[in-house]
Amino acid sequence: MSEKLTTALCGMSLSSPVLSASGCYGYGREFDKFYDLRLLGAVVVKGITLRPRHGNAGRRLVETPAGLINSIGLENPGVEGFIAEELPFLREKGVPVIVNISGNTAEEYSELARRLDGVPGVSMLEVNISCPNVKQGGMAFGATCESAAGVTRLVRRHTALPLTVKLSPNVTDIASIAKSVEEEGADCISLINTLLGMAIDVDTKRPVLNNTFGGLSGPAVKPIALRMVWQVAGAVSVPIIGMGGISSWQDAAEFILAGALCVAVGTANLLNPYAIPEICIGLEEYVTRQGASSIRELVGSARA
Amino acid sequence: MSEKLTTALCGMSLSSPVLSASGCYGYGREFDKFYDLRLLGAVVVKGITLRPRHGNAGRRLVETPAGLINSIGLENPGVEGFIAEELPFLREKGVPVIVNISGNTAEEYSELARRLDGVPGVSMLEVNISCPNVKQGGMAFGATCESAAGVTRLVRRHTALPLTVKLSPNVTDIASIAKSVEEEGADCISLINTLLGMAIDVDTKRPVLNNTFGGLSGPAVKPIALRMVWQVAGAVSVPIIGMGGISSWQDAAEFILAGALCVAVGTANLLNPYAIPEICIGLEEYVTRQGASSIRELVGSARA
Amino acid sequence: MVSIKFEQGTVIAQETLTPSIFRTTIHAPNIAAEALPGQFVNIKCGAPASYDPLLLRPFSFNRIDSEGGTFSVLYRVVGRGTELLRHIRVGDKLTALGPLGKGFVLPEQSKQMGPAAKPSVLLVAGGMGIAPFYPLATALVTHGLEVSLLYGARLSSDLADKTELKALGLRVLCCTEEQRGECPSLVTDLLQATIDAGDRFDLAYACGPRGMLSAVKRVCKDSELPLQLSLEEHMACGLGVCLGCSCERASDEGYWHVCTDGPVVWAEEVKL
Amino acid sequence: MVSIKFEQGTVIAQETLTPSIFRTTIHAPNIAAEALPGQFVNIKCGAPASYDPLLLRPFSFNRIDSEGGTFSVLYRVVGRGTELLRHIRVGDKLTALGPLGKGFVLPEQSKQMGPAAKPSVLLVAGGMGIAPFYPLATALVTHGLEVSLLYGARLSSDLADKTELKALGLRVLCCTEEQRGECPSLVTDLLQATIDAGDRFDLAYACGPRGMLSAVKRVCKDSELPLQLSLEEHMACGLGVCLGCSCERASDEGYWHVCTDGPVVWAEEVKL
Ligand SMILES: Cc1cc2nc3c(=O)[nH]c(=O)nc-3n(C[C@H](O)[C@H](O)[C@H](O)COP(=O)(O)OP(=O)(O)OC[C@H]3O[C@@H](n4cnc5c(N)ncnc54)[C@H](O)[C@@H]3O)c2cc1C
Ligand SMILES: Cc1cc2nc3c(=O)[nH]c(=O)nc-3n(C[C@H](O)[C@H](O)[C@H](O)COP(=O)(O)OP(=O)(O)OC[C@H]3O[C@@H](n4cnc5c(N)ncnc54)[C@H](O)[C@@H]3O)c2cc1C
Ligand SMILES: Cc1cc2nc3c(=O)[nH]c(=O)nc-3n(C[C@H](O)[C@H](O)[C@H](O)COP(=O)(O)O)c2cc1C
Ligand SMILES: Cc1cc2nc3c(=O)[nH]c(=O)nc-3n(C[C@H](O)[C@H](O)[C@H](O)COP(=O)(O)O)c2cc1C
Ligand code: FES
Ligand code: FES
Repeated sequence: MSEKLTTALCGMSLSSPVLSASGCYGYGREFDKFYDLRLLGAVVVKGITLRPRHGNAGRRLVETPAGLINSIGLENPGVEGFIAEELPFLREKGVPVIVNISGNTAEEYSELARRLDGVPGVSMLEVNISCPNVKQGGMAFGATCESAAGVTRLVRRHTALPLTVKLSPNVTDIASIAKSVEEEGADCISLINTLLGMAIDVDTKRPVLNNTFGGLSGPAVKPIALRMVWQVAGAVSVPIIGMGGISSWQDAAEFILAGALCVAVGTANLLNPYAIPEICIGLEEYVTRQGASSIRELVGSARA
Repeated sequence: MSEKLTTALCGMSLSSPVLSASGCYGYGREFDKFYDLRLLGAVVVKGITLRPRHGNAGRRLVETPAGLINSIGLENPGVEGFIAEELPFLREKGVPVIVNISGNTAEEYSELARRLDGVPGVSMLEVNISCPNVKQGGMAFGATCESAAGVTRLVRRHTALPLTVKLSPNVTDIASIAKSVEEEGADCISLINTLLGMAIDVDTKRPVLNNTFGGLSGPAVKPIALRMVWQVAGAVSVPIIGMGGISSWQDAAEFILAGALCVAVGTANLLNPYAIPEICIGLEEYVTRQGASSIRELVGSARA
Repeated sequence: MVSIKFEQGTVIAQETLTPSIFRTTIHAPNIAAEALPGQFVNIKCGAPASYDPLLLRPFSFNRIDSEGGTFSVLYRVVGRGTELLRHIRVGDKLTALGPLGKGFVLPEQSKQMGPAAKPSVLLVAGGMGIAPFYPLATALVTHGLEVSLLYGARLSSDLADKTELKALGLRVLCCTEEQRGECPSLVTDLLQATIDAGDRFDLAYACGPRGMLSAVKRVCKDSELPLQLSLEEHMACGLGVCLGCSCERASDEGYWHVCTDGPVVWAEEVKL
Repeated sequence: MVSIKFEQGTVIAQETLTPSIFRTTIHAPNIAAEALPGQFVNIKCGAPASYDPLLLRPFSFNRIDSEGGTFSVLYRVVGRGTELLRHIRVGDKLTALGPLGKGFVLPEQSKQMGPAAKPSVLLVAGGMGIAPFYPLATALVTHGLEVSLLYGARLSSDLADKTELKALGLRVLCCTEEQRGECPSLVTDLLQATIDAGDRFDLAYACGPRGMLSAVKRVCKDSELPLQLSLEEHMACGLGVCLGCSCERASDEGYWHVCTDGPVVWAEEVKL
């Protein structure tokens, strides 16, 4: 990759504005077999909790028109397992690592932040206040300005790492929530997490998922995600990591033009292991065609 | 159609639970050329305002993955034009008519209700507090419990017609909003209207729509719509008209199993003029296969 | 009253005219029976019941064989829909909705045109704007009219249907952006040059990109030449239901709807 | 370490075995080179770059020709993906990801199986569960093992691959729900009957619907017959990334992931 895609996010130098979205990239091992992970600006790892979690029972995936509903339920090895077993691999690969954290209580978030603070190889924390797939906490924290601000404040106190807060799209006014987490010291905003969706099996006449609801992602949600990135970019001055349905370089470019400094690719990785390199190549050509010398010049340029 | 699909909504006897969704069926004239409109439980007409509206300038449609963003902006002949020029046709066809009304102020809504009250051929009003495509009013009324309740209360006072209130999906807690309009006398709840979405042209680097945002509909939104119908069905006791992405009888069945008494078909009409008759046939066969004698037995049966 | 059919037809021919221009011929006798020059058809380009692409795609009738029960569409591959359409194989089923919209008004039906012994008609096409002109030219020639065609395209290889239109007896003048310098490279310059050279016409029809149509409108207005335009706008239903295909009216406020008030309109009726 | 390829192959044969069962053969030499019996491949069934259907579809390898660079999948049309797959034409491109997952453990690799001079192996297939057994049977027969197949299906016309498996030298017993009364109509009854009749095996493999697998597991457990199961679960990535294809572990808490821990597992490892 040339200089055209390099960018800077919260003090980190990134080789490209394209990141992996949490939960759609594991801890990078599988994709490392397909291409050099240093293509990515950063790997955002699967959501980590304080203790290991097995995830949800029953069926976890439902395909929908141009979309995917998941109900994984934050299956992960816990923060200690992550640090011991997954982080060293990524550190060795030399790609910046953003750790996505989730808690059942605000204290669990701050405990996670404390534990990850200063751990070599961890570049940034992504505070997931928007997971629709766990019973307590999760999305509830992202539903109001107060709770979102509260979690951010507490986490902020327990780490010197740059913080990005990942917002839920299942809200009336995402811009206000973004503003309140910015005020509490978020260095960056990530959006969107999945939209709450469901499916019913017309033969069994029961919801397909044990938890009834799951999180909708993929191309279907892109128009909504882009609109929310546009709204948040108009409301905050911290950088934005935009995501939701990005599957092609054109999609990525739309989010950047709307005001996202970086973009994250989720579901598309599950359909095409080369989704990220293909998007990087397309974006680089786009920068050239636009007569720009860097992707940074295009950030927010549809807002002019 | 046999008896299997007949149903009753707010005192009306309907030949089937399948309605047209507002704005995707005009005033019925075009579809009357393809099939007998009496197949439908009711025609929900294009949104009517107090005075005629020309609608929005610039491009009005954007195709997205399994979805459609529209920015029509409530182009309509106004309530007097509707009564004089469109209603007689539908009256003559003998199909129940639900008039979808929109206002810039709460007073405009009540004025519309007053004007339509007692007009022969009008069976019900659908109060659209969720149009994303007009600058003032519209969706704003559907964004909070207070404003939604306020409009409902005022409209309720000005008409003896049964009222259904059409909710916006762009909210954190749709069930609370449903409850507050139920408390103010709504006889029925319609949901969902379109999700706020946008698209950017990567060549011109500008939003595709003049208004930046438009309303997303079509198969892409079905999982979200179904989830919201499920949530509202658990919160209110009035009947529900469910819609959002319904394109096949299976989709319609999912909404009914989730608790919708009726379903409305929108975008699918634009892709296949026979969408509604095909859905009716499929639903009828489904009722038979389920060993039920009427579709009514299946309403909400996935909630058991 | 024309009746619109939603018909499952069969693809009976696929032609590759240039690397990016294709013609698909469909046997759909109910649509073909009533199709008129300037009308269009909405085609489902993806697999049956597929949601990708979601919307049908509008195309002008490029050939109409009412008796044989077939019609053709001529198109450039620009995106998902046209890419799929060109790959449909002969023998495959294809669903179409049509005929849609108002076609060209022929001289004998037209009030705008002054009386003329043997009216002389001008067609102006830019790029894929050529598509609806073959059926129109056939009708005009059948009525014994003199027809000239000005036809511009980017590359000379993009000049589809040129030979066939010449064979109908039209006077055909072409220009391309390749031959910069020599002669006019834009069809609007060609039009101006033709009129400046003293050629006189009683009626003109134009089809092509928005910018070209608006330039043609200006030139025709200056020379008081009545002009019909074939418009394009993004569409969903094609039936006048969704109100998505708006086009600003020239006089009163408000909008026409290209799918039902057009696609062919008199130039003075619309703002471009 | 097997290396997984995302390869654009070419469809080289399409066979219709019954009105609802099809076999598609694909030339994709990089995938075929490393494919093993019991592994699977994720296939993009729609047009390239189409979002409908969104996900790739998993299928077991039904034929593997590593040298010829081809593999086949055998499938029943059940929805959008399989409907599109059967309609892809010979010569068309098709993208696939594979080989994926852990295949069958062969007797000589297996510790669970007791020592036996000439081990006797049992295959139990229900419906499309037959798909992975041809490559497995070929490997077993090549190793000189005695192989029996119990094979159940709804209709006798659904018994795909039966003749070919017989031709490999297998003892094949079939049952269908058509022949109710005469003999066992369910393959699990056939299994019980076979064991009751005194037949003895050293290792069993089963593939089919969940309910059948769980019944086979019960019977094998009772007769202390080591059993491998080929599982199905809804999948997205096929790579172990999304954690969507969970299957409950039998002993410890938590889940296996069918795409990487399976699809073939020892019966005692999973809850069914
Ligand atoms: C009345 C009418 C007649 C037409 N006749 C022809 C013809 O004869 N030959 C021809 O090559 N083209 C014609 N067009 C344009 C043709 O419809 C588009 O090229 C085609 O829809 C592109 O589809 P796509 O999926 O390949 O492109 P995409 O860009 O992927 O399409 C995305 C969306 O935009 C719409 N769209 C894209 N370009 C246009 C356009 N120029 N006008 C309207 N909608 C567009 C598509 O229908 C679709 O909804 C006509 C358009 C109209 C309105
Ligand atoms: C490891 C593995 C191997 C398989 N091998 C074969 C085989 O060799 N032959 C064969 O006929 N079938 C096989 N299946 C099942 C096959 O994947 C499904 O029949 C197919 O995905 C259906 O796709 P569809 O679009 O036609 O159906 P739809 O019902 O439209 O599919 C909707 C969604 O459900 C998934 N799905 C549907 N049925 C199944 C299923 N049984 N298992 C997993 N996912 C499912 C689809 O992949 C898709 O994501 C296998 C499944 C797995 C997991
Ligand atoms: C299978 C799956 C697992 C996910 N797991 C997480 C997670 O652990 N933490 C998180 O913040 N987001 C998670 N997400 C959400 C994604 O990171 C992303 O926000 C969302 O999917 C929208 O992007 P996409 O449409 O590109 O997938 C998950 C999404 C999917 C599909
Ligand atoms: C072109 C278009 C116009 C619409 N106009 C209206 C309207 O006037 N009033 C209204 O309440 N909803 C309107 N809607 C929303 C639909 O009635 C429906 O709520 C929404 O599209 C979701 O259903 P669907 O996915 O089946 O289209 C419109 C939708 C579309 C696509
Ligand atoms: S395309 Fe729907 S009104 Fe013209
Ligand atoms: S399918 Fe993604 S982990 Fe198995």
